[in-house]
Amino acid sequence: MKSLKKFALGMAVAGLSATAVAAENVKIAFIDPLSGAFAATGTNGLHQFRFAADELVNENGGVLDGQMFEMVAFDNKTSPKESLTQLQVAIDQGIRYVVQGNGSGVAHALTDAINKHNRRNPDDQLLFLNYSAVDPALTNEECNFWHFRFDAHADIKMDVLTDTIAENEDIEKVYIIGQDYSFGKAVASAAVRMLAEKRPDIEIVGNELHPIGSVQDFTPYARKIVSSGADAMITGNWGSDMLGIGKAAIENGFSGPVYTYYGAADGITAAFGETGVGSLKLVAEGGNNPPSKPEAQEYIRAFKDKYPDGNISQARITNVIQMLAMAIDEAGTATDVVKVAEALEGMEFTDSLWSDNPLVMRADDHQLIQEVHILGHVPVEAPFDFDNSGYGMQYENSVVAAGEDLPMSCEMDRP
Amino acid sequence: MSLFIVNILDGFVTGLLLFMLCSGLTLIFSMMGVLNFAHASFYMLGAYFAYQISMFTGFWVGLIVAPIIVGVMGALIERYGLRRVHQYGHVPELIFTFGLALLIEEFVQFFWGRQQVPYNPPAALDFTAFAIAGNTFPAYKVFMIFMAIGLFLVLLYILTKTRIGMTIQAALSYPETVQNLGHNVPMVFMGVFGVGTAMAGLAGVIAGPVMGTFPGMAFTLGAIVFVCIVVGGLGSLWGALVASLLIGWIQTFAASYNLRMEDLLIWLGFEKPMLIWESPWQDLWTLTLPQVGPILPYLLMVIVLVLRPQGLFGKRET
Amino acid sequence: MTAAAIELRNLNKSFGLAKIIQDVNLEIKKGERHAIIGPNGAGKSTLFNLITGKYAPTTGQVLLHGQDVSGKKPFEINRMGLSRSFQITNIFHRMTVFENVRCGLLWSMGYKYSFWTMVNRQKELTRRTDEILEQINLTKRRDMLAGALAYAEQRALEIGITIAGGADIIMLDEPCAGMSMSETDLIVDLIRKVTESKTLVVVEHDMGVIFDLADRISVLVYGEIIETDTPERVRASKAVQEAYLGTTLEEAS
Amino acid sequence: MSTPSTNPLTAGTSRLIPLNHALPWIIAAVVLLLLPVIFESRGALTIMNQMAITIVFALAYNMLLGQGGMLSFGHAVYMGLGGFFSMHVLNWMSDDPWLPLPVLPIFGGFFGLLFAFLIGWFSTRRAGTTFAMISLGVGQLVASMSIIIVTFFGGEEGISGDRTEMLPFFGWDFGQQQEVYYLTSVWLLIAALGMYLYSRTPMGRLANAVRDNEERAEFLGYSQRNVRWISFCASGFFAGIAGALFAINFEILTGENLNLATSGQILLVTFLGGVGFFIGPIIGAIVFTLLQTVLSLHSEIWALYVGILFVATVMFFPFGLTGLLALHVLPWKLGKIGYLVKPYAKMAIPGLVFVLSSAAVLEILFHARHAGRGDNEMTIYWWLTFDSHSPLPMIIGLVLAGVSAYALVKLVPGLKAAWDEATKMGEAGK
Repeated sequence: MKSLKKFALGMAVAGLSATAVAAENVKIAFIDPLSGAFAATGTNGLHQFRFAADELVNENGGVLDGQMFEMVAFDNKTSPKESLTQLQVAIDQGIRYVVQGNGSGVAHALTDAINKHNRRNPDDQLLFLNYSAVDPALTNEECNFWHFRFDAHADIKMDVLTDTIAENEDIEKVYIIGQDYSFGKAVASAAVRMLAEKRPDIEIVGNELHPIGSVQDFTPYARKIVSSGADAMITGNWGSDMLGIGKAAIENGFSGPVYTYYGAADGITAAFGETGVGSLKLVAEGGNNPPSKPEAQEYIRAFKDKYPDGNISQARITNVIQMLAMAIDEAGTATDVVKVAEALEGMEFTDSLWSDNPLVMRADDHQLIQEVHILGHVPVEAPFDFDNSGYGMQYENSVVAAGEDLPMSCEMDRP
Repeated sequence: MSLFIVNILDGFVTGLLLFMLCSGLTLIFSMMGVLNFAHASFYMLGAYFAYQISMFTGFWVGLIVAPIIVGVMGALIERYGLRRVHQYGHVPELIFTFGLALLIEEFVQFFWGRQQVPYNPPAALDFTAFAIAGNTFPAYKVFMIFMAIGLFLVLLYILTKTRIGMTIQAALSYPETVQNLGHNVPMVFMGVFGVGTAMAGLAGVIAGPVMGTFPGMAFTLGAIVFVCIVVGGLGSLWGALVASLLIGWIQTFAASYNLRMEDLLIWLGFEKPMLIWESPWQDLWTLTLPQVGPILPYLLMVIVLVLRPQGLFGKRET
Repeated sequence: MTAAAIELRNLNKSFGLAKIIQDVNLEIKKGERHAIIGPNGAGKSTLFNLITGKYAPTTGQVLLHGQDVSGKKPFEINRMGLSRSFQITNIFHRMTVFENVRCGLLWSMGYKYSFWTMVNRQKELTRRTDEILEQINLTKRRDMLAGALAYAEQRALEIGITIAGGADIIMLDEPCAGMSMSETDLIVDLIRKVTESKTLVVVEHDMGVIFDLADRISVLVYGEIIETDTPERVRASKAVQEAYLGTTLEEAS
Repeated sequence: MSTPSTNPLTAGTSRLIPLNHALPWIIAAVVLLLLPVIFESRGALTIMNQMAITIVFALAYNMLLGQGGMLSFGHAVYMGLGGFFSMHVLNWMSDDPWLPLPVLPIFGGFFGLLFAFLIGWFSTRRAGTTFAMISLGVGQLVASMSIIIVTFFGGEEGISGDRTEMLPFFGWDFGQQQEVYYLTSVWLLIAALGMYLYSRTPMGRLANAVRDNEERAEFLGYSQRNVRWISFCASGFFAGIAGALFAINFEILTGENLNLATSGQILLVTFLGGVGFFIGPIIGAIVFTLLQTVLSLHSEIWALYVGILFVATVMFFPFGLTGLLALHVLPWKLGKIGYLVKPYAKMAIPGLVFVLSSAAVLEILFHARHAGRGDNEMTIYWWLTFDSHSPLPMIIGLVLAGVSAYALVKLVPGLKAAWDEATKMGEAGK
């Protein structure tokens, strides 16, 4: 009955509500896949952003004198070309902030395009808040003033990962496997370099790349890994490649830890289920399942109420939203992005949800320095599990201010 | 050596799976002259239907019911879609099946979402059949081998021992005789399309749990199936069998053996540049066999088509 | 002494084990109208296809104006001045009648694979095309799609395309197949008109047409030529009568 | 496959618009000149540029499919390679530029031509299925190369460049979208005119001849293989120009430009527009780009709609959207187009209701399946808000769709009668 009323009401008040709010909002363009193969990840990210913006900023009165954060979604279909088209549409709408995370290829295209755009159009510049693309180059060789990264990049994660391996005396042989593209290669070369530094006695019994997204059956790879006698494997794979290599290895007799970059949530936790317990490890920033702070538990409960099929899998999203809000307040403007960027540079921020240690947006390269963990795949009770599967990720090892002392090669031009 | 044996077995499983698709595709092509671009999409539908059914009734019911549903869908699509397009010629038919493949993928995403669904082997088969030097061989794969061989035998029986089978066989060798079948030709077409797609569906049901059930599964396999029947020779069932096994092994062995271009180049007397990542030839030097594994079938297809357009065992020119 | 228009030397063609053409020797002089007859399955079409380059001979040679053309591609043979028609109408269905004929003219007028000249601007090309349309009585149908023509008109168009290029050897494969009596007469007149002073080789079932048209006739039976002579003598030949299904030619026609 | 007479792919180039006069071209130029005055936002300019690029690519593709009868599943290769090479030329010149940016597409064209020449050498030997399969294989090979050969293709992030680093062209450095729009438009006109004129040359006509009947062409002195090869090269050339325009517009090329999806998409675009007509691909490109950019803003399942539209086109209108328009040329010429107005008007409302309600049913179903529990409320058509989980909206949608479908079916005989009347000719042929 209630729905019938709503339906009738909807038909009657033709669209009055939609137009009224817009004017004062701080609009943030979310450019990520909402259709196509990675739509699930993108959609979940969007939900996390919307929730974070509402819960952490808008509920508390917004920024400046009551301006609200408004997430505007743009579907880039994981295509660099579409991303650039959508970027133009976003600029038309007067949007000053762009968030994106899925795919370093897209991130490269966006950071390059935004850099060019800001140089060519000093009147409507914008900032790129990268929440997930982890190619180290983005804050090194290809860094620019307009780009800020909130996730730990691949080398930082590898630093933590190799620390963990180095501490484990049982591991003598390591197998590295990844997708054949820049990120897979970056992971492999960082692993080799850092292991050689930290544990020269460890033997790399395999280091290989497989074609991205086109291997149907990972069994032959799993056979090689098992035959090599490896005690641990490292993989930067994501999506179906992650699932494929992980499941194949475990099912065909591999019993050591499988260290991954993307071995959780987005259907992967559910698909591993019991198989992954004791083997599957993840290197990531952010929260434990369940998180220790009651605020965070409350936050997750509220999120799951709203999006029962979703996951709070990218804790950094709340950092993006909160740090942006702080920077805008500090700069006293949401339209002059140079000022906002300057406020973000070097910002110290203590997160109320996931970690007690302060996060620092390093001014030199716009890389967020934060705590990074190694997590293990274990049974977890709802609602703190991933994919409603009864499994989740729990801390096994943590490194504060991870990667702070890694070399960096960013030479930033400032306006 | 033990790894070699395991690889032979793994490649055999892949090859048989490919053949389950290829045989249906070949039948359809031989009878109707249609290269069904959407064949692998029916394979995907088989996996998804079986997953959906297995949620309610368990794996075994899905094994039987899902291929039937897929076959009925295939027959209906032939009746109300393909037959209509048939009058315009073969190229529009090919384009129709291409569109169908796109549409089925969209429909699967529409109903089941974009993530991989947790479709798993039945508990009864979730154990290790045997192990060779630490490499375990799951019982489920043994089951797959028996299923594929069983299907092959049934097919062989129908083709050689039944009247309709012999007519179909005649049509395989002499396509022009199809018109003189003396049967209800439209019914035969519908039947062949239905059976062919049902076989693809069955392949999907048994492959879904090991290869993963996700919207991209049709796309990654579909092109390879095409390669198999083109390489084997359009219209040749034996060719399809040989090509399927060949490609199954090529893919398995290419992934298993880390032959490196570096070794080959050094053997040929070239000197590896000191700073390999600054050399313009870096990609050549660092190339390995697993990297190129998945494109080997395409390379094979192009070479075969250039040298022998009728395929390895084919008698018909396309 | 000029070389014969077409000369076949010990020509053989086998498909697998089946020998379709066996040791055929034949000379067709310039300007001659030559007919090839024979019962169904005698290999007439195969012989045609061997001469025009659709098939390559298994052994033996085909000479055109004294030049060996065995194994050459159809288009190469065509460029040497030989043009053929087909038993089953073989035209460009989705192009206009005018364009069909024009396609037949392009190579002979030296356009080759040109992609820099506008065909519609070529006055001489258009004039010659219209001339041929006039000859084959299809001027009225000039801008219709060829596929929409009546059957007899398609046959006429087929001949028009064949002769358009001005080849001096014309080979027609059953030009009158499937036509009524009156239509046949028209086509025969047309053939006579357009092959004036050219070498003509024709395969035909209609014996009336053959005896009307040909200077000489070759009789092909089971892949062998058993007789080549003038119509009168072929008609009288015992061997031919026996081979030709044991009937007399009058009956067969 | 020589004589399927109703084959839409072998349809003659009908003169829907008399392109052999200057007028349509002048109108096109004026429209292109004025468009940015009406649509001045960056987004609109970007979409128009994208449209222009797709038009050039689709026209080039139709040189194969429509005019040459060759079905390619890998034509993105030539556009992509043309684009990659253009980008390398751009980067190579950026230190010491000696050419202005508008010249770049010529490079793209020649690289597209070069690869079409090399690959065409073996792929055009046969037509039909063999050609289609080789194009698929080559397409996959080249797409995979783009990931393996990082030095040239730049791996996942592709290669990018800065178009403003070429020599300024009459004071324009092409930093602004509008400048790029005009560059793209001029090239669109040049390429379209070039392809149109090409179709009027002996080669263009021979491509048709070989498409209709390769054997016959062979007996007229033409090597069918050479005809296909040259058509293929020409198509590669124009595809390469499209690639260079892409490079200029987006300043980045990635593996995406080479992959099978892009190749399949251009097939879809071309077929949707209508392969038998010169302007078919143009219409296809405009409609598809609008669907892709505008529809995708409003619906998550836009690709499903495109798929349905495509399959329906293949089934019911094998001559594409342009073919649908072309059907009306005859009544128009006969002066009887008025006969159709009434039945069309009668069908308009049920037709619209049917499309909207079926789409609504799909949207509701999708929303109910994929939105979370807390997210029951959905809005369609900008103002219709309701609970997607309650059965009522769904039932209303289904009923509306059913009733309107029934009405449409009932109206068909009337349309058919009117159609027969409108196309009835006098005793003389046209």
